[in-house]
Amino acid sequence: MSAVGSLTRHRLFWPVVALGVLLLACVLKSHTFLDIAVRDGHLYGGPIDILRRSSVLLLVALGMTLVIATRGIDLSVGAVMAIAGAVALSQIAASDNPGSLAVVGSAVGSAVLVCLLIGVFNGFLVSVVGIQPIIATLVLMTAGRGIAMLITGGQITTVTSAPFKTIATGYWLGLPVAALIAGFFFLAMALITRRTALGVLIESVGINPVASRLAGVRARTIVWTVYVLCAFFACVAGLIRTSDIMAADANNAGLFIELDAILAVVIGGTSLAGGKFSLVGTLVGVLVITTLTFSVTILGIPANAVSLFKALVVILVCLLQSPVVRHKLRARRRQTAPAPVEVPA
Amino acid sequence: MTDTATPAPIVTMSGISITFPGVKALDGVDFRLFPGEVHALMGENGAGKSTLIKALTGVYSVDSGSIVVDGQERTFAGPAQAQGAGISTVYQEVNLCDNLSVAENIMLGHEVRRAGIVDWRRTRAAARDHLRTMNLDIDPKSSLSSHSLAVQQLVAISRAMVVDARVLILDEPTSSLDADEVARLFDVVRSLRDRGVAILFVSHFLDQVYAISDRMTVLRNGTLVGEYRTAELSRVDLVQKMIGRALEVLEQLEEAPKRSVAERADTAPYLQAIGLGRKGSIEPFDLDVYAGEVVGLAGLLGSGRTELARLLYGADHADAGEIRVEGTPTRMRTPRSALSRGIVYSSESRKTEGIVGDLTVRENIVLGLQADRGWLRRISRRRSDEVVDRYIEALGIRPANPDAIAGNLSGGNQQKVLLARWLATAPKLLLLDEPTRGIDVGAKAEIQKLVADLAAQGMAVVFISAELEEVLRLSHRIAVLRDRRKVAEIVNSDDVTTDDVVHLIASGGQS
Amino acid sequence: GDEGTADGGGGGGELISVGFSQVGAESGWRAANTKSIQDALTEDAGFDLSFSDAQQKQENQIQAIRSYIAQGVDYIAFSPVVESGWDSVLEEAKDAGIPVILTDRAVDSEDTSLYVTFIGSDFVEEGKRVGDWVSENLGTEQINVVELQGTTGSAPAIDRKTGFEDAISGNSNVSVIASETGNFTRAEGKTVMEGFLQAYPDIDVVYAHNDDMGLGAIEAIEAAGKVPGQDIKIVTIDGVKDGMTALSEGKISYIVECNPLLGPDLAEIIQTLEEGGTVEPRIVTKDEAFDQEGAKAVLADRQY
Amino acid sequence: MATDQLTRPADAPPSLGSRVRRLRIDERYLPVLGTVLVLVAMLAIGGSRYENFLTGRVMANVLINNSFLVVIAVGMTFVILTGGIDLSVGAVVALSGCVAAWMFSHGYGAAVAIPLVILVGTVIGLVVGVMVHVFEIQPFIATLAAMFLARGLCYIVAPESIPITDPTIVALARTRWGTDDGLVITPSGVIALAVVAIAFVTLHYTRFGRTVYAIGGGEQSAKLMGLPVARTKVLVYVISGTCAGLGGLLFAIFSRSGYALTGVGMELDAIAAVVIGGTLLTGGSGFVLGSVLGVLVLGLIQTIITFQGTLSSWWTRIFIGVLLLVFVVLQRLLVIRRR
Ligand SMILES: Nc1ncnc2c1ncn2[C@@H]1O[C@H](COP(=O)(O)OP(=O)(O)OP(=O)(O)O)[C@@H](O)[C@H]1O
Ligand SMILES: Nc1ncnc2c1ncn2[C@@H]1O[C@H](COP(=O)(O)OP(=O)(O)OP(=O)(O)O)[C@@H](O)[C@H]1O
Ligand SMILES: [Mg+2]
Ligand SMILES: [Mg+2]
Repeated sequence: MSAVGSLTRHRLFWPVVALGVLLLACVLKSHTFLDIAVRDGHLYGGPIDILRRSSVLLLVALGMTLVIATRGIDLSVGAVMAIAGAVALSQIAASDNPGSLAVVGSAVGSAVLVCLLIGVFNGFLVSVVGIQPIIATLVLMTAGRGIAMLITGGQITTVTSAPFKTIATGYWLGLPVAALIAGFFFLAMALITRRTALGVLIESVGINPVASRLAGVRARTIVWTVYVLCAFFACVAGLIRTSDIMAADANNAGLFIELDAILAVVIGGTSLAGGKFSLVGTLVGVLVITTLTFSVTILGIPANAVSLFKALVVILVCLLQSPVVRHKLRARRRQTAPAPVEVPA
Repeated sequence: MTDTATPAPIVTMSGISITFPGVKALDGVDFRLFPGEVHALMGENGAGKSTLIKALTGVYSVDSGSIVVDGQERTFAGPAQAQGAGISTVYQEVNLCDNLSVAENIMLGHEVRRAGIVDWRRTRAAARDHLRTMNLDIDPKSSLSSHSLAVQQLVAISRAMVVDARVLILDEPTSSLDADEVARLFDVVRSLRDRGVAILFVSHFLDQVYAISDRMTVLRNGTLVGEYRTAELSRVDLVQKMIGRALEVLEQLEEAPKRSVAERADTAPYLQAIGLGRKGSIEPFDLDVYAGEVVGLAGLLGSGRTELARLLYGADHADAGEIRVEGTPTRMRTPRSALSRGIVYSSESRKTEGIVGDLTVRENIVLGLQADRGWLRRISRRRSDEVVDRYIEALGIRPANPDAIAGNLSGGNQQKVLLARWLATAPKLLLLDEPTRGIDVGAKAEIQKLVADLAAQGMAVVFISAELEEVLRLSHRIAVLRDRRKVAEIVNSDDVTTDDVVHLIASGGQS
Repeated sequence: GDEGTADGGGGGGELISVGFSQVGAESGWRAANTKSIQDALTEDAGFDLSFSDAQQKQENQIQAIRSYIAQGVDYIAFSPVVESGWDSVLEEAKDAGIPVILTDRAVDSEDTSLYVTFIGSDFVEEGKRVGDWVSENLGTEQINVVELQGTTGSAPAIDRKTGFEDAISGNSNVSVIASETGNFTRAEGKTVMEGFLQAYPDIDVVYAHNDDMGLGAIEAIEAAGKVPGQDIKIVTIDGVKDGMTALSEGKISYIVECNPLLGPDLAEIIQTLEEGGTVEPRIVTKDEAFDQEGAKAVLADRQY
Repeated sequence: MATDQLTRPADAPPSLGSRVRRLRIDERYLPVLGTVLVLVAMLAIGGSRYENFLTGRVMANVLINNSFLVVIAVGMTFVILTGGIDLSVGAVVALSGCVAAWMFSHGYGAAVAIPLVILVGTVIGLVVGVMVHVFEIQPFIATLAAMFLARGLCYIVAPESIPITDPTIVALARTRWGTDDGLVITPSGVIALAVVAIAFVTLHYTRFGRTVYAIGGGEQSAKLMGLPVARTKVLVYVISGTCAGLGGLLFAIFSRSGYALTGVGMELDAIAAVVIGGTLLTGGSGFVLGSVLGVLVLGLIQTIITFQGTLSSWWTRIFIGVLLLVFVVLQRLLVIRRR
């Protein structure tokens, strides 16, 4: 009883329920949805698709979680994705041998470099100049796409390059490479933030920057670092997205992804006011949103009603998850079965 | 005046219980408040005083129990309703809006209006009048954040006077006031009492409690110990009732001899400030602090003590002079540079500059250590358990649960957590800005003893306190500040009295 | 504050000043359109072109047109973001005596005197031609079509859907089993197609409102282990280079062109008007349609 | 102006309590002042680079073209002052435009349609307010959900763009008051200015307005001070929603149509305008007049781009980004210097 109680009281209970309901709806519509088949040694099927598709949003949301934990926000992630794709693909396209590993490696390397610079720039504006994050990153949200278009000349750059294509559509050990990449970075960050003191220092800066500075925490460096990390993850996400369609679409790569990422972070229980963050929560949030998007197609929601459908799901999840409703539900449960509260003296 | 009990209490709370996750903050507490009395609510840090007040004014909803105001059972939905019923409250932490002006803070919700439009001239005039009753001559248009905590506390009290209240609740209103302001406040309180207002007063200063209250209620660990007439309860008994045992440390300390500083004449000072100053905050000053010595800073409100300490810590940039640590010139660019040289600073405003509210007690305590080490090398769980347990024990932090959220602790306990953070870094020089603010008698004595012991073990301490007695009791040397300038420095000895220091402050060092 | 006759910043006073307000740069098609116009209206050709990008915002476009009126340009040309809502600003242009030419997309103004001419494609017609081809060539047996729509609510998406539906309405063999928006982008085209492949095991034809979504669909189909052009046929609209390449490789089966190269025509129209001539009120560009053979033939000298 | 006028005198030690000398210029006005300075600089540069730039017509156009944004930014200012944010305004503008167009095309008169159109915004604002206050959902998320909701409703109401031919709207769109050389104002402009004036009075001369600032300064404190936090918080979203509804109406007048894709990203423009106007996103500090200046800055950037006339699509974006950057950095430096 109390196990069930504490389960339903968990922050992530309703998001997970939402995930379950969406998957169930998909299965009811398309019975084979959850089936996983092995084909050419690779795994295929709805769940694998969802995993692979989550990778981009997961990476972006990963960086966003850290930024949000410091009370910040990064609107430029979409533009960074576009730049990453543009830099990498224009290099591959310009080379004589687009299929060579070295070319792809150097293209990816330079994309990462450019994006790190962008992160440094964002971090500088926020932590040193002291511009409010939403505006500081709005600069690159606007200009960044312009830069990406400048690189591609406004065209959609298309290439054929097997190694590059592997990033998004390849398989390793039967699993999609994209999901493995995202999973790797997710685990790495989860370990780094919890096994080192980075996590708690980030939270400390997010909760009370003044007190943290006085406590000797390098508040400025930490804030700066999270923007660089965020840009880096957005870069990887951008490369995956680009490799997915093998084309650098400066206009549309990562368009509005910042909203989805923020939504995922919040559904995962991290407050936009900064402070305590949960990467596992973010993962759940990402899965909910990806599944939601996926289910739109599976369920055959008419194009005109997609937005409404999404809004209703989001509102429902947020309402159920809200402290007030959780409290109400708990109170009701307590009324029916009053349990004595043990208090240590 | 009202010892012959007035017939009906204006507030009766009975059987009040409140539980927070993991803590039973109040357990069946009864409380009565009569018109025309000053009623002191006493108890250790975390005893539940603030919680009881918040239960009365509707900030917290009670789990059980009833609240009767004026013969009517009431459940207030929030402070607004309580105010409507004539209960005006000054909560423990200064709860004002520091983005607004002083006048606005005082008059918010009570602005003088004409046809719904606020008449600012008259509103400001009214605010100025209220400030005058507190003897505060500041520009009502000035921004609240430009004033020191003490002034803010006075502003908060002025605000409580705006409402024509029948019940006035003051939760530790005097924690950062000095003697003059306290006297002034008590004049106001007495005149209100004589007009029949019921006043609930919380303070850890026993002198003040005995000076002003008619009756007191003592809480311990969330339970009611009893209700007493002030005149009938001796201090020793009171302390015993509050902490449940006799208090020896206090006496011990009183007897500690004031150590002579002559013996360290041959050694170099640990820290030396030469012509250190910052435009607009403190004029250039010289100050030496030796290992094993407590240097007290004395001065009135806003005399620049905090500013001085912040410069030494690198929290603000000095624009003149230099600092030498163990003889080597050092630039204090950030708190980190101070920290790495063993200098730590415990801020006076723990809410905004001290405690990281949503982190746990454990995380708050090891934060200083961790920051010094850098992010990569996390302090092991074992090490942190060790440190945290030691300080929870040593300072009597309650609840003794390292995983409690620090922001939920009572004010005094937060202060202890902050102290623990700095002591854990084993500093060479400890800058303490009002470390005993809002701390109960027992703990205060513990902290004073701790400071004395640390100095005896060779730590250098700069000690700032609004309580001159405390400064005198602990310091070897006292630097006197006035109007953001260091005006005198004296060596403490048994013949130095508070009057001497007050005189020095008043004369600006010209005696 | 008129600065006299120093028109055009000191260049030849003979230049015709033209203000052009582009929708944005949302696709490769649009970029080609912009480039064509910038290449045609050069100083050498006798034009002084003021170009502005409205970033898909109608308010920016209205602002730009007002600004052109204030600058006193000789002609205004623009591709409206949306069909309706231009009357006010076009009236202002008319009052100022500046002729307006619409490119690529039409406006639904009842007062046709507000603009001189429209030059561009007919979106409904494009959809219809695709529909006809599908109906005639593939609709000989029962087939299931899935549709990748353009941006919800946008004129090309609505018109291309309508045109296609009109064309297949007579053929009971062709049924559209699902229709979802892919926002005219490759990435979304791919994701939506992945969903379709999950939900509908028996898709025969994909109708994409533009090449990009079609190319995305190809990626999805290949990833699912099927062969585009054989297992599932793809028909699209636009005819950008990538699309034509895919067509020539047989991955796409049929493309109806939507010609972005409106620059030369626009230049010609302005020249005609400048010389006092008249032009047709509606000039629909000659859009070709290609199958695999046709694509191979034109691919070599495709400019965009 | 000389910097030293703004620093506090270091000598003349003041006595207890009165030591904070009042600055010649209140620190709170500095960000707005920064905005004014940069705005003037932009005008000067624009005027020197482009002919016909500093004309009444162009300046009037900046207001006329942005009157709806002014109204939205005013509503946004209320929300941001409490420390919240409203992402739904762009979609609400579209929704009320669509509802307007739908009603007119279904034969409703202006007298019925206009109030209803504004009410659409009010209702969405109320829904958001309840989500934020009663259910304690973070404003960013509540308004994001409202944004999806409003956008979704747009497609239901008006799947295609609908022209508006209602005579009242047409008359409102056509009316121009002013001089012949183009220094004119439209009814929309007048409405926008009126909204600004009302907002100014509300924020600075009513208890409600002061409560808005107090909540931004510290919600907990405001609650403990006995201020009506709940009501005020819900009300600011209602105000923002209503302003967005009115903004939608003004946009419908401006464009004489209703279209589901209107106002994508307009919320960011409004937020940027408010922030450029010197309001802190953390709440509690800022002025509605600053927000108006912010809108003018954005409008001017757009105007300069059109006048430049040679920027390709990508350079346009880079240019906007760079101007925004220059702007916020300059403003920030001005503020730091004065501190
Ligand atoms: N919001 C809260 N959540 C959880 N625990 C709380 C909360 N507020 C108070 N407590 C706990 O309730 C107990 C009583 O706290 P309270 O603030 O009433 O003490 P107090 O008597 O006012 O102490 P002090 O003298 O230090 O101010 C403490 O143990 C505190 O940790
Ligand atoms: N940010 C500021 N802006 C303007 N004036 C300030 C600011 N900070 C401090 N002051 C002024 O400088 C004075 C000195 O403050 P400080 O806190 O150093 O005094 P103090 O001696 O520590 O007094 P207290 O006993 O109040 O702590 C303050 O009273 C205040 O009037
Ligand atoms: Mg307390
Ligand atoms: Mg101080």
